[in-house]
Amino acid sequence: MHTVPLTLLTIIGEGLLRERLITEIERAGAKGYTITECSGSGSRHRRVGELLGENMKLECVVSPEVADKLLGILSDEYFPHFAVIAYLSPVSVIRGDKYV
Amino acid sequence: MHTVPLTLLTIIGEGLLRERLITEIERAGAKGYTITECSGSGSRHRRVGELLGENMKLECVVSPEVADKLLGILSDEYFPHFAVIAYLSPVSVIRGDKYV
Amino acid sequence: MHTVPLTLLTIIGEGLLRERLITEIERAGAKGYTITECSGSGSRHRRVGELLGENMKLECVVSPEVADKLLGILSDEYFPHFAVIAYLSPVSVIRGDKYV
Amino acid sequence: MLEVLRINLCSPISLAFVLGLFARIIRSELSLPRELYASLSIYLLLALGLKGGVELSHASMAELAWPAVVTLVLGVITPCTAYLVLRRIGRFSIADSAGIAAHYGSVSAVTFIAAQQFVQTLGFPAEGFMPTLLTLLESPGIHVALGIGAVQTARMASQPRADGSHPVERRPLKEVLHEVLTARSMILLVGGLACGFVMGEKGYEPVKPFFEGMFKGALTLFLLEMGLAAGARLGDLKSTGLFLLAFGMIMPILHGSLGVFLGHWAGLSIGGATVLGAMAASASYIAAPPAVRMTLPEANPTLYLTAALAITFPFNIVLGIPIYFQLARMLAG
Amino acid sequence: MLEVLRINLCSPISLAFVLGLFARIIRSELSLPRELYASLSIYLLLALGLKGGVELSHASMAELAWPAVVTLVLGVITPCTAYLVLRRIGRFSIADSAGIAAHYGSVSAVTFIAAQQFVQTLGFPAEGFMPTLLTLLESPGIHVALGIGAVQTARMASQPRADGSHPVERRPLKEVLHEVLTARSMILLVGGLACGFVMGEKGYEPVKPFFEGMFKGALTLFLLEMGLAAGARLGDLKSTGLFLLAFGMIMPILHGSLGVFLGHWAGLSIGGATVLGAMAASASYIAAPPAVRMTLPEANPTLYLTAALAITFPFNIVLGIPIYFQLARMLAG
Amino acid sequence: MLEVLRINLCSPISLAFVLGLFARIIRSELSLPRELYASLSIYLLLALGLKGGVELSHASMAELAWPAVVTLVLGVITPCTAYLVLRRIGRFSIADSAGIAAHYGSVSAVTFIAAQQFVQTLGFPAEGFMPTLLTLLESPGIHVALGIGAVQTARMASQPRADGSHPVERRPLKEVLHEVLTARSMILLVGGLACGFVMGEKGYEPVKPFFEGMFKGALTLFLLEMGLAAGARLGDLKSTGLFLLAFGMIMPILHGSLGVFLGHWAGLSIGGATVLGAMAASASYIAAPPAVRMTLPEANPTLYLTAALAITFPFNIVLGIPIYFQLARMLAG
Ligand SMILES: Nc1ncnc2c1ncn2[C@@H]1O[C@H](COP(=O)(O)O)[C@@H](O)[C@H]1O
Ligand SMILES: Nc1ncnc2c1ncn2[C@@H]1O[C@H](COP(=O)(O)O)[C@@H](O)[C@H]1O
Ligand SMILES: Nc1ncnc2c1ncn2[C@@H]1O[C@H](COP(=O)(O)O)[C@@H](O)[C@H]1O
Ligand code: NA
Ligand code: NA
Ligand code: NA
Repeated sequence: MHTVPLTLLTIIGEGLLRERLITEIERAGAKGYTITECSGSGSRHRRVGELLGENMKLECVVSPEVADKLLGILSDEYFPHFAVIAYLSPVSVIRGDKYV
Repeated sequence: MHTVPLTLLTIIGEGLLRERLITEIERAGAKGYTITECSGSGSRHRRVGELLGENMKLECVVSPEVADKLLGILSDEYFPHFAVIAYLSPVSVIRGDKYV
Repeated sequence: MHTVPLTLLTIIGEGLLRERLITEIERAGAKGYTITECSGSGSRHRRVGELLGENMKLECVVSPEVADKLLGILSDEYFPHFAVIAYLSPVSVIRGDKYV
Repeated sequence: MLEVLRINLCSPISLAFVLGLFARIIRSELSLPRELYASLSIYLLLALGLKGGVELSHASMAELAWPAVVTLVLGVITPCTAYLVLRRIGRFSIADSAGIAAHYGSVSAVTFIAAQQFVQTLGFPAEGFMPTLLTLLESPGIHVALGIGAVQTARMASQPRADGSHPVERRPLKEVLHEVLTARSMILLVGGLACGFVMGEKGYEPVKPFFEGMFKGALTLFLLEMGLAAGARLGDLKSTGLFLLAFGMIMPILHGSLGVFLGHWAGLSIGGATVLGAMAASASYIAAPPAVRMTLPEANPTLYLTAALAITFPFNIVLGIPIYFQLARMLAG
Repeated sequence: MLEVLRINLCSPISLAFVLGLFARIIRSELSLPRELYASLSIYLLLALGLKGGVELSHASMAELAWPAVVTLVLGVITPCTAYLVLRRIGRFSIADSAGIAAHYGSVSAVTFIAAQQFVQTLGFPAEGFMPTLLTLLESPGIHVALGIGAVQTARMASQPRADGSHPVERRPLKEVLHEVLTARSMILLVGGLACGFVMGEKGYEPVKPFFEGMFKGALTLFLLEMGLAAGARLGDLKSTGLFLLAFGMIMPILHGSLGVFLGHWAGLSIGGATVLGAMAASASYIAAPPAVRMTLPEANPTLYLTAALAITFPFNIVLGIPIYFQLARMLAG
Repeated sequence: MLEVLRINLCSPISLAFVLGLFARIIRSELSLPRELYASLSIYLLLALGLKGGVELSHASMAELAWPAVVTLVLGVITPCTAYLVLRRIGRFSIADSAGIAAHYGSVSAVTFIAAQQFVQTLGFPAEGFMPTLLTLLESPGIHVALGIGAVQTARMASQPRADGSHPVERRPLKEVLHEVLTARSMILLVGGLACGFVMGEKGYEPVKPFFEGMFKGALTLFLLEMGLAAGARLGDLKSTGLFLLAFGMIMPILHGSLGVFLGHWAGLSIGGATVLGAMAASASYIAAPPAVRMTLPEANPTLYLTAALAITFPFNIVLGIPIYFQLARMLAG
């Protein structure tokens, strides 16, 4: 099949941010997203259990430009105060126009 | 460690398709798969909640050929009617023969 | 944004191994990890349901060296007896020093 | 009638539904864990089956015969009327018409329970074998509607298509049949009936506090979730259009009246006829949606889910059941 | 007093809490499914609301007026005293002080329930309208504290920062208000109150075995989970320091005494004054944490969660409630 | 005997199990949410412990002494007999023999409960301190079997291996011991016993409707899930072979008879001896599987899970318990 290279942006962090992050990525131009519940630990050793909810993983297939814009927003507004990480990985899709 | 490059096929979509998609990927030659429950939104804005179940993410490490075959099947039989997306990413495994 | 290439190590297998695997990856130098519940099937056709718990997916962003060390440990001590797979994928992060 | 309506509106069931609806309307974050919803529905169906089975062990087959026959008749008629109205008057596509019709041909267990509780509160308890009728009505309507959909699409497909596209491959009917017969709700209801029948009054005694004492409370919690789910679909009412809104309220009255008539004719009591009417009037939102989604993927889920859940379900709970009751009372003389 | 303490310690509630604590201390793998925790808390809040609503239908507005007023007064005073103590004496940062104060200004529903059960066991049942007061106390304290935090931070921010960094953008107050008013616990409590009020004694009857008969047992299970959660935070006590430990036990006594006094003054019975005292003394760990986390992300969650859950909650359950009760009894003469 | 069997087969517990089994056999999609399963098992264990603790507060230590001793004896003997039979007669590997033996040396709480309900229904209630014996039997058998496995493997390993491979590194026994002693089921049972003992009849009263009134109903739901789980393993019976099938039915009879004899000898009533027999006969499927999986990863889980869950559990529930009861009655009279 003919595939198109795009970028998968993965954001992992506090579940409370769910609605806010969805708004961010949609505003930045993402056409869809997928959310998975998860748990984890990182440099903040945040253990909050029931009271602040678990972590979530938000994944979206986007163009490199959108991914870059979102990394910027995350790094300015979220990384300083919230337990959040983000990374990019290369993916290939068909129907590439669906995502951009 | 000596690693072998293979392809990770990720399919995200309606949880109802679970059994059907497992059958498809096994028929196409996948030797294993992993399924995660998730939720999400895309171009179809399908919100169905309890009644049709959540989304699922099906991941399988396969040879590039099997991945290509599966993309073809998905694009012919699933993309037109179901809320499903799929993408490929490059992965490295050890014990490469386990997957092909 | 300026990003740094790193490695995402994904380990999928028996949920019972959770604590042991966390210890392994932390000992090997991982600075964080994320765990997701999942189910699946592979060459061992292990179906255990409630009694031995579901599978889990453990993901950690690490340096290539740590990833390699962990693949070695997994392949020596876990692959022979436990239903576990592992693979590496390339990712880009900002704040690269957070992970190494 | 007003007094009956008032009693119905002030019941914990209606109030919990309204609370859920309200919470969604003001965009509250309230939601019940999915597992609680699933657990409650397993509990309610099993409890319904067990109780029904215990009572079935007292019933004579003779009493059951005619009600069972009219129930099956309803299972065949209601999907057809629904299909015709949607296709001819509503001008929906074949797939959408068949998909929605499958929901109205089947039955909503919660509407059934609500009707049962309603007539009981008013002192007109329905026959003990009603849950048996419920199981009879659950699947035929789905198959009839899906069958209509398949046949009609095949007829269309035999004519060459303008755009050259292929219709989706149909799933073998056997597979669909297996799916519906072994569906969660079927196993719990029919299995519960069988278990209740075998254990009888004496075996049931020790589990009664759990399955009967807790029933109405658990139902209240379930209705809260139903209200939340219905509320989440309210926004879709705009896109589904006025015709569907009218359909979702008039069709139940027609089917419900037919059910009451047939029930009365088959010898059911006032309570029994009311409950049968509510069954006929109700639209399934447990068994039908997945069956339709898998078999008729071209049908738009927003249409059938919104009609069944956000229009017909609340209509029946709040207005429909009291109407069918009045009708049954009038018929009884 | 000793006898009262003993009775309190041997209640299923306290014992379940201790068991959970103990399980965490010996590092047991025991944990309740998150969905069970969520389901139990939905059940408890709704049951509390329903019962309170039914009883509210018997109460006269006159009886309720003064207790309502003093409750609102408590909702304004307690976050301020807590903030001042933390900022001036404890020398915590503005964000941390405001964050912790938001928790102490709000109320813990489980502490409320425990107090209610306690006075009932001793034969001094609280007024039936107490759950109404609970809803009044839940949100004002959070807003007052967050407001203080916002104002103080703004004052600081108007002075240029040494490191040139920007303060986090504040969320519009309207958004936060909407969030708190439509929060899960609010909807369930207030909604339950309204439903209970409308359905009255007669409508409540059939669901009573579920919502009232199971209440104490479900509460026991919930306290087990609370013990586990508190136990998981015990390790943080080291890092949060001695001041917070003292704060978490002395503040409740001050707030609790104030609550008892005001309650007595407003005409509440011994039981009612005790429960109002426990409410004032308690720190929220359901409504406050997410509100604070989202609005004041600079506040360290370890501080407020540990104080509310691992210090003040057990303190109130084990020692506080009996103390407030003695005080109420003394006042009553 | 036939009458006893019939009563047992028509109990809600057996019927629910059969329904679950049946649902799996016809490949129904029915499944209980995992969280419901976990919640029910937490509830059942805690309820068992609480009730046992309350009754323990009436018991004299003298009554308890001999039954406790024979229980511990059973905990040492049964894993050894099971190991020997599997290794010598069944020719299983060391790891598989030890792994399966660990399951038969421990005890199934649900089988215990089923036996308790059974003798109660027949009017021969077991002693109130039986849950105490249950906790005594839970872990020793696992350790004995795992110990045998470790020692035997070490002996083999001291001889050089043909293929030069290394045996898996053993986990320190202390770690395993900690795991088993702090396991979920241990905490709930022992913790429940302690809490029940401390709160006594009077403290228990208010939570009785929840922990005792709902018990049998919750158990019924749990057995439905057990039936589903057992049904899912039925297919494995083909691969596990005839020997294991026979083992899974004959071993319980031997261990069960031994349990009844020792119980009778230690002064237990007919009911008590029956329940002790059922405990000895039963195979654990909660505590043992994870312990074995982690400590003896070479042991094939299909073997031990299938034997414990798909063979011995249903055997005991349906046939075993009535047999042990007849035996106890013969001995007593
Ligand atoms: N751009 C995207 N990135 C990540 N997930 C997506 C994206 N678009 C769609 N999805 C997922 O795929 C599902 C079906 O998408 P769609 O067919 O576009 O409605 C959605 O519910 C999402 O879970
Ligand atoms: N080819 C594969 N692709 C994705 N996941 C796999 C694959 N093979 C195995 N798995 C996962 O790894 C687990 C253990 O695999 P195995 O050891 O092959 O039984 C399975 O239960 C799956 O969740
Ligand atoms: N190196 C890592 N690999 C994978 N996930 C991580 C890593 N570091 C952090 N995380 C995830 O990101 C969340 C927030 O991380 P942190 O901000 O470092 O506390 C953690 O709870 C983990 O779920
Ligand atoms: Na119908
Ligand atoms: Na307070
Ligand atoms: Na045993």
